[in-house]
Amino acid sequence: MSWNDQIGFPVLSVITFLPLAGVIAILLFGRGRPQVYKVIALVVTLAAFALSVWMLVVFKVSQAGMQLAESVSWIAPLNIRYGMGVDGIAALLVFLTTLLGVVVIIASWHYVKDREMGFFISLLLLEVGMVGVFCATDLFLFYVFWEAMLIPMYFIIGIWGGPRRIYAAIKFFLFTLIGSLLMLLAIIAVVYYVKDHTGTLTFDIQSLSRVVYSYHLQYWAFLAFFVAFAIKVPMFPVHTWLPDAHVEAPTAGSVILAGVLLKMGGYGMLRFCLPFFPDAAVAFVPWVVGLSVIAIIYGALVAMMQKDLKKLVAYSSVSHMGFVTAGIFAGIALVGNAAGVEGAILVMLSHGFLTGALFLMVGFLYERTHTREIAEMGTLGKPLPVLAGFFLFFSFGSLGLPGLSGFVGEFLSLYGVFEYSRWMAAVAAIGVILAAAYLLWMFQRTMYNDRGDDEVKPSFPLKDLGAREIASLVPLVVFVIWLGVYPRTFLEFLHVPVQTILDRVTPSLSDASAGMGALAQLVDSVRGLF
Amino acid sequence: MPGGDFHALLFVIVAVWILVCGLGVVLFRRIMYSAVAMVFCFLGVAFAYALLAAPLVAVIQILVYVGAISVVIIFAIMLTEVQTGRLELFFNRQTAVAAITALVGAAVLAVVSLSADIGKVGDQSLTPGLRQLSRLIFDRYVFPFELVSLVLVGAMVGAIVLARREGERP
Amino acid sequence: MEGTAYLQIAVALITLLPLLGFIVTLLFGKRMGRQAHIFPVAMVTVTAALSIYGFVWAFGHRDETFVWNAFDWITAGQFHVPWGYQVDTLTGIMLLVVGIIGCVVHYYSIGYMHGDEGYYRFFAYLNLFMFAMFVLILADSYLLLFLGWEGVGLCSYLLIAFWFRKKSASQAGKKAFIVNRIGDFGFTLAMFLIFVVTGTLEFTGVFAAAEKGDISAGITTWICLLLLTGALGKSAQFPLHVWLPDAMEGPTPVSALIHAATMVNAGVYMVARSYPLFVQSETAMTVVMAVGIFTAILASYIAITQNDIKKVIAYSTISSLGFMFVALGAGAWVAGIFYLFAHGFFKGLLFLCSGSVIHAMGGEQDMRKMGGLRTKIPVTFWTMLVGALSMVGMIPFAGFWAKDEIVGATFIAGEYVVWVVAMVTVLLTAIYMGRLIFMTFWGETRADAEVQAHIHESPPSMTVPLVILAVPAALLGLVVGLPPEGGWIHGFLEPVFYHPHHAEFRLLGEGGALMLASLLTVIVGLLIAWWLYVRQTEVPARIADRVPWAYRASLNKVYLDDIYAVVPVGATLGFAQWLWDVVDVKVIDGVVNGVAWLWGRIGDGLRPIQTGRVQSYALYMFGGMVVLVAVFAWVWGS
Amino acid sequence: MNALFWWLLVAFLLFSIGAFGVLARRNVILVVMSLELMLNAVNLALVATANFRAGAEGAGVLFALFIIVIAAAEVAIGLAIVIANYRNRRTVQVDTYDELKG
Repeated sequence: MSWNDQIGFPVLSVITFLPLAGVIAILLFGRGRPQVYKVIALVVTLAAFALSVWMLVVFKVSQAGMQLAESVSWIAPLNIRYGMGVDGIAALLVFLTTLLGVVVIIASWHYVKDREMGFFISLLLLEVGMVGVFCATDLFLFYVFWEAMLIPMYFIIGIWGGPRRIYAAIKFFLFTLIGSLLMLLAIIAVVYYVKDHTGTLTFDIQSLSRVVYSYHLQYWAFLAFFVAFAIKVPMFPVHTWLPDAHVEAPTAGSVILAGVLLKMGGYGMLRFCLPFFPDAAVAFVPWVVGLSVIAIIYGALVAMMQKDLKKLVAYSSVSHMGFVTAGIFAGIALVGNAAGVEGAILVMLSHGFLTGALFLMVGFLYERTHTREIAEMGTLGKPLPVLAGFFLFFSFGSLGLPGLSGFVGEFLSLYGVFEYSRWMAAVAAIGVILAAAYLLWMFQRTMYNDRGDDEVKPSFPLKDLGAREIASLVPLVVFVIWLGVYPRTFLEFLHVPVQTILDRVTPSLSDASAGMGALAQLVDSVRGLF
Repeated sequence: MPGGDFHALLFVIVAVWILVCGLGVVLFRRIMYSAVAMVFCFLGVAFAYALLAAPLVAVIQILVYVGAISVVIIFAIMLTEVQTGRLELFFNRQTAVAAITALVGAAVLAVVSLSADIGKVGDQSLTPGLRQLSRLIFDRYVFPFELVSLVLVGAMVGAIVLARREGERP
Repeated sequence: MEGTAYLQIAVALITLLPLLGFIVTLLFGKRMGRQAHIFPVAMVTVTAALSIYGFVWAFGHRDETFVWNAFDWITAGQFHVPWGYQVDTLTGIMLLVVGIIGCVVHYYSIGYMHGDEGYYRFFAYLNLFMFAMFVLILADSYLLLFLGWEGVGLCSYLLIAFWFRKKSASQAGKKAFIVNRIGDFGFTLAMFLIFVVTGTLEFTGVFAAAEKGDISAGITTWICLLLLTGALGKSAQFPLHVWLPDAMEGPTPVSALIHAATMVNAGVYMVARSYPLFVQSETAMTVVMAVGIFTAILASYIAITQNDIKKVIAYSTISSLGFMFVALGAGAWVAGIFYLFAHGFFKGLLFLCSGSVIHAMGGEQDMRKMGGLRTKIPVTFWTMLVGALSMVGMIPFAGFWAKDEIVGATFIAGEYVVWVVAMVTVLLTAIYMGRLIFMTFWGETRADAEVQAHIHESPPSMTVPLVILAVPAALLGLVVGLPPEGGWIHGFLEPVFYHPHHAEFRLLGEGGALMLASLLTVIVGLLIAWWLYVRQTEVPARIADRVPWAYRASLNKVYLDDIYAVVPVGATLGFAQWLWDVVDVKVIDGVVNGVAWLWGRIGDGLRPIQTGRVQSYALYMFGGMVVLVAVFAWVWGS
Repeated sequence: MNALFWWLLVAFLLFSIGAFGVLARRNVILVVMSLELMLNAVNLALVATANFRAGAEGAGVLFALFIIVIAAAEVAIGLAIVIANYRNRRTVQVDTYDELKG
């Protein structure tokens, strides 16, 4: 047994399982007492958030490798360990998760009417799974958390969702499961490859990522991992689960889905696809960046055409997450192009804040108007000035206004793409124009007037944002500005881990066959399976 | 054929006996005939145990199978209807497939047991004596033994619960 | 740097105070009600004083460049950009323009926006604008400049769509931002390219690299053209000028501050700032000049038939900005900035005057319903006359000196075609500005009786700013621009544009002749306007009848809005609709649901196997077991 | 071709006969009886192997004993189910029990 030596206290496990303790407390004391279980949920998530902030404080940004590590033998015969630990990337994502955890608890205080306690329990369980995914340093443990997190999300969509919730929930579940299945296959293959070649059976991600895998294994295993994460991101053309899931999910579900779950795709690519299979990753760069650029433009164009506010934001996520994958893979395509990778991670963070916030706004609007149809809104800026103000703020953050969080990440990741391919960057930059177009058009059609007559009279009673709702938005506002004006706080966490990844990939740059060669290698690799 | 001619002859007799009776069980139309064939089959197996130098098992075979199980089965037959009629009433539609599968199964097992390396095989009997068996049961296998007794108790309770009529007091 | 501590504090405060004003007003403005303007106006007044201090510093240290990196902004891998400020003489001029006009417009707005329900919101936005504009001009790197650049775009959006309950206003705001975004696309790529080749985005580093010749000619041209794309958007040059006329939907102080005096100059400022890059690319300079002159004549042509008083001034702004680009393209950098300087005052003045006119007319903007206002609103009339004369380039007003240098520069540079077009533009400018003045202030009042009864001069909070602005609009040229080609401003800006364009001005020579020609053109134009709109008022209609196509093309802004609605906008929307309807719903989701359907069918096909009879399941099990045993025996068997 | 093989062959054949009965007969009691044949076949194989193979230390015989005990329990439960079911349906035909049909 070895708790981490940094602070002598298993802070990561505590952050991860605090919500679980909250669930137990709710089951013990909260039955039939809404105030009690809501307060428990709030306290628990706040505590987890406070701990994650503390974790960032004690984190040593200049130190490589996993920090605050814990490792306990778990399934001894297979040498599976309960291993927790974070590097800078994971630390930031844990922070994002716990922050959004608090936000959604506050935001859904009065949201659900039916089986409310179950809803809060699901939210807490979801947080356990999400934090666990980011903290796990054991591949098996990672997989367990990865799958465990699906279940509460499935329930959140399937029980508390909209009219087509069952379709959406199953679609979400199946898409993710197909990815997980491929990933499981690849995990087994990787572990057994290592066992065969080094004689040690281990699931430790750090040790596995130092092994040099054969080309044959790399190509198909890379693809298996990549597909799993690409579905999560989601990349074009496996994105169609996302809009359905978002539209049907309750507000809190959408916030978590967009804010955290999508990030797991990017995180997984950084943690597995690149360090495990550097040759394959480098070889697939043109394909991945190409698809990402398509996703940026495609997502933006399709978002423009949406009539449902939530679908619009969902497709905007497809567009924004395109910057993540483009930045990551363009970043590894050249020596010393860390800006792309770091930018991609910043996009993940900023997208978590911004899109989370946008979904909250849509939820608040829905609570007032009982519709998400854009056509049924208009001139809502008049009766709802505060809501409109926040909406405007987050919209501009999302379209990449410099000084707010969206800009820094997108600029850096675009810059990374530019170093890799100027034409692709030029095409991707069109996405930034389109982002302005669809977001401002959306804003005009909801908050401003686009009908021609003087004022659209809303047929529903409207009450501007209350203190609780503002409280759920203010932390996001703070971090959006912080990330935009002083991104250094966050970037500092990224330099070392990103460099570690790049150092791992760099040797592959010379001897990989990119482009069409990658496909040939892949075919070869799959054939090698049989 | 090891073990001398006497054994070989006995083996053939016992083998034929067991198989013929077994066939009788599955082929007779009258279920009572099947039951009788089954009793004889069990007896044949008991002889086989005796030949294999496992007298304890042979005794218990006769006690449990011939003495207890057969009786229970015959009771069950008598409690339910006795059928007569055409062949289709006795054999279902997958009979042919079942027969082929069963034969193939036997063939596969035979081939496997022929080709498999099952360790050192001696001609002489290696079956342990009663004393040794007792030691095994009450020493190394005492836990499974106790478990089995638990299962038996459970089965008895279960059988009573299942077989009693609704509202009947046990 | 010794002795720059005060400047450092001043620069920090110049950007922070308006930001503070914005935040405070946004949070508490609603509660302050009618008093909401006090805090933001106070902030801007202090800021204006500080920016004058900044100018004075530059005045005293014209050979120095003050650079202050406040903190590391972005450091990611190889990419590094600080948050840094820079002050030199060019910045000094800009500080003066933005500080003074911003301050004046704030005071003017107190009266103009009186009684508006978004009173506090208006001042908050104006403060935010001041913040962004100051960041833009003080930035020491392209990226920080871009932050201010987009920031002013945001404020422009907010202020154009200030009356968002009007569809036209919300539409115009959106249009302005998106069109600007198209320009920013170029700007972003230019920054990438600059960083790739020089490894920095700070002006000093980039320009040093450019001076040393580290950037190849082809790349320089690309960088310049991409930067120019950005400038075209912000400074409303063809083909991205279409947002500016629509931007007149905003309140008039906004038009004066943002869409005449400051923000629209940002493009010119940026090109001038990038002077070391542009001088190295002949192609880029030619394109700058071509775009400028084309925009100038196009806008003048459109302005001639517009009836909305603000639209006329808006087109005149586009035309003026075109002149600035001509100056930059012709290498007359100082003349361009000089014109920017003067233009800020007289165009701001014109807009504020038009606001005063509109105020007096009870919100009416159509010049066909005005007339005869000369005596009714005398202060507005006289100040507007000063502004208009400055605009058309009448001696000795500020506009004359600046514009004359530009027109002369084209001739001296040997661009005779450009010079001819510029002269035509000058003529047209004189005609339409004359038309504006005559239609508004001369003749009989054409307004409704009810409106007429209420015509009144604006309150002092509005007229005093007019008078204040009228002074530089009239005298600036005499102070800084005399003698031509050798005025104070040339000496002041020379350290920035260190390849000075040395044109010797001789009154009795080429320079004098050109000056006389342009002056005559102006006078002729004004006389034509007087003849058409005061004496023979039926003639314009006759001309329109004679050449209906020319008239209608001008009235409809050369149909550009209609073309844009079809080609980029319509095509994009159509394509997007196709992507959504066909690709996303039918193809991609179709495949997904198709796979699901297929499995459903397979399941249906396999249903008969599930007979529900135990024995069939047992048979599958047994058969499966046999097969497995056989397979294992075969695989692992000897 | 040693003695063990022949004994095993008998066991396999008996097993197949039992399997055939389980798979093909319609009377549920006969199915139970056939199951008993299969169990006997297994026992036979176990005892035979224990007899001839070295190193088993009597485990085979012991397992046979355990199986006999379990078989007794199984028959008791199985027939109880059969009787209970017969009371409800008045039939012992296995293929009428098809509620699980998909």
